[in-house]
Amino acid sequence: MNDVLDRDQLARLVAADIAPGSYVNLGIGQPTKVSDHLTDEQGVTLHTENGMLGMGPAAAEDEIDGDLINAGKIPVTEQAGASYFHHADSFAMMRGGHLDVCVLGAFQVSAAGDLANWSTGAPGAIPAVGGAMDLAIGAKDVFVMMSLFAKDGSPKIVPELSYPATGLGCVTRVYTDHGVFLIQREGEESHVVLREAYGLSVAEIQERLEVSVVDGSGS
Amino acid sequence: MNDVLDRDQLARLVAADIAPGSYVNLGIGQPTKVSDHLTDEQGVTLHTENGMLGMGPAAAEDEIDGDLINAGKIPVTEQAGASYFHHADSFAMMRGGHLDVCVLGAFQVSAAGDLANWSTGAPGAIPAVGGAMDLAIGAKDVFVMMSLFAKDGSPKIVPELSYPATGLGCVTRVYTDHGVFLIQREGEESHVVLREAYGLSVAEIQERLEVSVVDGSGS
Amino acid sequence: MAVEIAPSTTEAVAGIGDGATVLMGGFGNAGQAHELIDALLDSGATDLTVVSNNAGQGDAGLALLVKERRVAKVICSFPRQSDSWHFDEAYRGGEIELELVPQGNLAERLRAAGAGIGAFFTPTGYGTTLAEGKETRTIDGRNYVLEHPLRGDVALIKGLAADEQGNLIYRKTARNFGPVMAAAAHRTVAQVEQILPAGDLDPENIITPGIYVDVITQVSTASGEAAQKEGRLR
Amino acid sequence: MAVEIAPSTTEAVAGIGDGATVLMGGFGNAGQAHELIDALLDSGATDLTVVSNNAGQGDAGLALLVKERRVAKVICSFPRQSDSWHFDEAYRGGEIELELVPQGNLAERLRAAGAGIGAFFTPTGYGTTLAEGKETRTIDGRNYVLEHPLRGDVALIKGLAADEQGNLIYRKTARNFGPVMAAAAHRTVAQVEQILPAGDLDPENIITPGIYVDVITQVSTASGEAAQKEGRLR
Repeated sequence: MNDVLDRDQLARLVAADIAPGSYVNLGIGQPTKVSDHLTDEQGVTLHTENGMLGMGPAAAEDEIDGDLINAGKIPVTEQAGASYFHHADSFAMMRGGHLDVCVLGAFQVSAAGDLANWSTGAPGAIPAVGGAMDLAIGAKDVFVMMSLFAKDGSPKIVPELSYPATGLGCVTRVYTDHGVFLIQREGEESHVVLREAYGLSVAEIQERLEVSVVDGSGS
Repeated sequence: MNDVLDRDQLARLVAADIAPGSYVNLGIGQPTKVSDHLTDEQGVTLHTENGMLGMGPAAAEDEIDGDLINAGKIPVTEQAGASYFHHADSFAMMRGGHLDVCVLGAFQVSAAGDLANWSTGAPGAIPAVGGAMDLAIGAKDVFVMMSLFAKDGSPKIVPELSYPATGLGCVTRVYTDHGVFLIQREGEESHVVLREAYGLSVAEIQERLEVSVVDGSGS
Repeated sequence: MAVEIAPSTTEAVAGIGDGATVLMGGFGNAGQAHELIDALLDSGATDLTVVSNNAGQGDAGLALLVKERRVAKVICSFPRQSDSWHFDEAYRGGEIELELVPQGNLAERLRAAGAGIGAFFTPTGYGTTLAEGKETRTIDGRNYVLEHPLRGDVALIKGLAADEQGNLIYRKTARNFGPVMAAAAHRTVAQVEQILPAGDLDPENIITPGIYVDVITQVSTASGEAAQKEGRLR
Repeated sequence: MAVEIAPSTTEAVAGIGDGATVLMGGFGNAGQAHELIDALLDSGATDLTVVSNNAGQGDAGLALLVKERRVAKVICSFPRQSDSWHFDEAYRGGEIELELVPQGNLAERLRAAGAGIGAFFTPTGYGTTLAEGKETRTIDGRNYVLEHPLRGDVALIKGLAADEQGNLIYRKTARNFGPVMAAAAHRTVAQVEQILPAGDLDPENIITPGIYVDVITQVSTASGEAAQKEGRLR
């Protein structure tokens, strides 16, 4: 059996699945690592929702410029062919479905592709949403990167979200330590297909999820 | 009694009524003449809805540039401090109420400030609206320039439009050969005030209009 | 996806099928992609819906498409012009459908299509025959009409220059509908005077980011000459 | 009306009354009009509604306005940050009202205010707690929430340079909310690194036309230094 995927391997898998020439937004946190595995040949253009296409890697010490930051407020760099635009234009670009892929972290994803990643719903917590809800509906494909199980062992791919929703029916793939789940919608129905299992067998994963999983490893 | 105002005098009156520093859109036809009477000291900035602020006079023969035209498709020039923008931004500027004054021609204006200037409603005519409806609601003040009476002698300031409307309750002043009419709205009511009469007495004008006119010449 | 550099206008417009909705940039002649429209004429595509400010002028471009009865419907603000004889004839003969849209609503409906807005309330046209049958609403004392997005299968636009990533700049009032149409169409084809290496356009001054552009092709027109004269292009 | 050139930030923000709705540009520190906000702090204006992406960071600007309980309500997308302690305390104490808006809806609501749009249907937030109680509609099979414009009495923004007509350019990702806030506010105050003669900014590259700007004032910050280093400003 394959070992579980570590974060770096997962980032590599996501990067390999991004079609050449794609326009991509990488969410804050784990998804940021995907950029380390994108090759020059892929010619991927990175979008940051605070107003830029053609974002380059994080700025080195001597490149830091307070006016050139990403959505996580980290100083970044500019690539040849970059462009700047204002916030309304930037979110119009996402909402209008022009980006090919968004990669996001999550607390939970439902079998129908509903996403929860903005709030734990804990009473007393100060809510903050940022661009999470815009990103959730902001690309042709929305990829999630997360562990398949929470620290308490409960699965994070669920029949129905128990955390507050960020967006409904928006996730198309979930990249987890135990493998990549494709969420395939046909009309009102959706199927969760596991591309290949890591660390656990497909049967073991099925046993621990309340969502029925189609074994896609042969296809 | 004053003589009737000719078109040039009317254009001069309108120009004199435009506050210094105003942003102004001059409609096609008669309103274009207003620009001849704007002084440098007034510092008025002209908008053309096809995407420009800071429009200068019509282009001289050797200045003609096919990429620099006004809304009437006439080659124009660019003034220092001009800016270009796309059509959605240009009409957002109008609709958002940022222009101070629009000056338009008209077939009819109602006592409530309704404007008819885009269609005679003649059967079989090919309709064309252009920016007329956007201009009608596109400024803090909408000034109309027209003759007070049609060729058949019928008044063009009317209780209710008989021509198809371009916009409702939008006109604030009507500059005519017989004087300037202010349309003053208070809640649901509106009053038509004649600032000064030309060519006819206030009483004669009142007699020929079906709209009641307040004599504002003393105020 | 990465922008395609087409070697000719013929190849640039290849694949526009019968029945397509085509967004055509331009206001009068400024910014009109004349050479792309000519190539569309040659391509034989028919039964088109054309979205454009005008409905063709003289005996060129869109007017010829209309003359040949290849346009089933025009969505525009100002079809009637001194030289719109081909449209006039088709319209009077009942051989072309016309959807008349106030110019600002036309621009905003295109913008909505590109921006993922489902519908919007606009004050323009309220109380007029062009709003008949449309939903209305009073919001904060002002009256509005509900308008819906206007999407295209393809947009044919004209820019001044592109870089190899499809980023576009325009020239003066020829910018007009180009940027909103580029975002509103599934596939955007732009003719430009020059195609520059990536990095040659200042990122601060790009008007249409390459994400909205699918095909670029180089066509020389008077716009390029004028830009060279003023030093804006080399 | 013609733009006013204020000799100091104090004079630039004069007249902002108690109870005003203030739009504050910036995303993080980029594009934030720190010096204008400091002047607002000194002005004593209170009972403010602030529209901004964040709700104040550290012990500066908006955070100090919040600390002094001069802000009655914040409309923002992301109040909670590692250094938002003054907001956190006011919020937990029930001393500040919070309207949480997804970032793109915030930008689009500001854009709608400037563009004369009465309301718009957006897909963002549909089916979430942030859309509770709001009108929804399915259009062409997609679900939308109706959102309304967000207007300001005044906007405090930061540009890179202005000309004497109030035309503005920005720098890199510091552009962010500036252009939409300038159009959404009744009165727009911009701090810029340099004020240039009319004609010194290329008409093709102006981001915010002067029609949206009421007051400009010159303030030197690191942005100006960086722009000089790269040759964008003299």
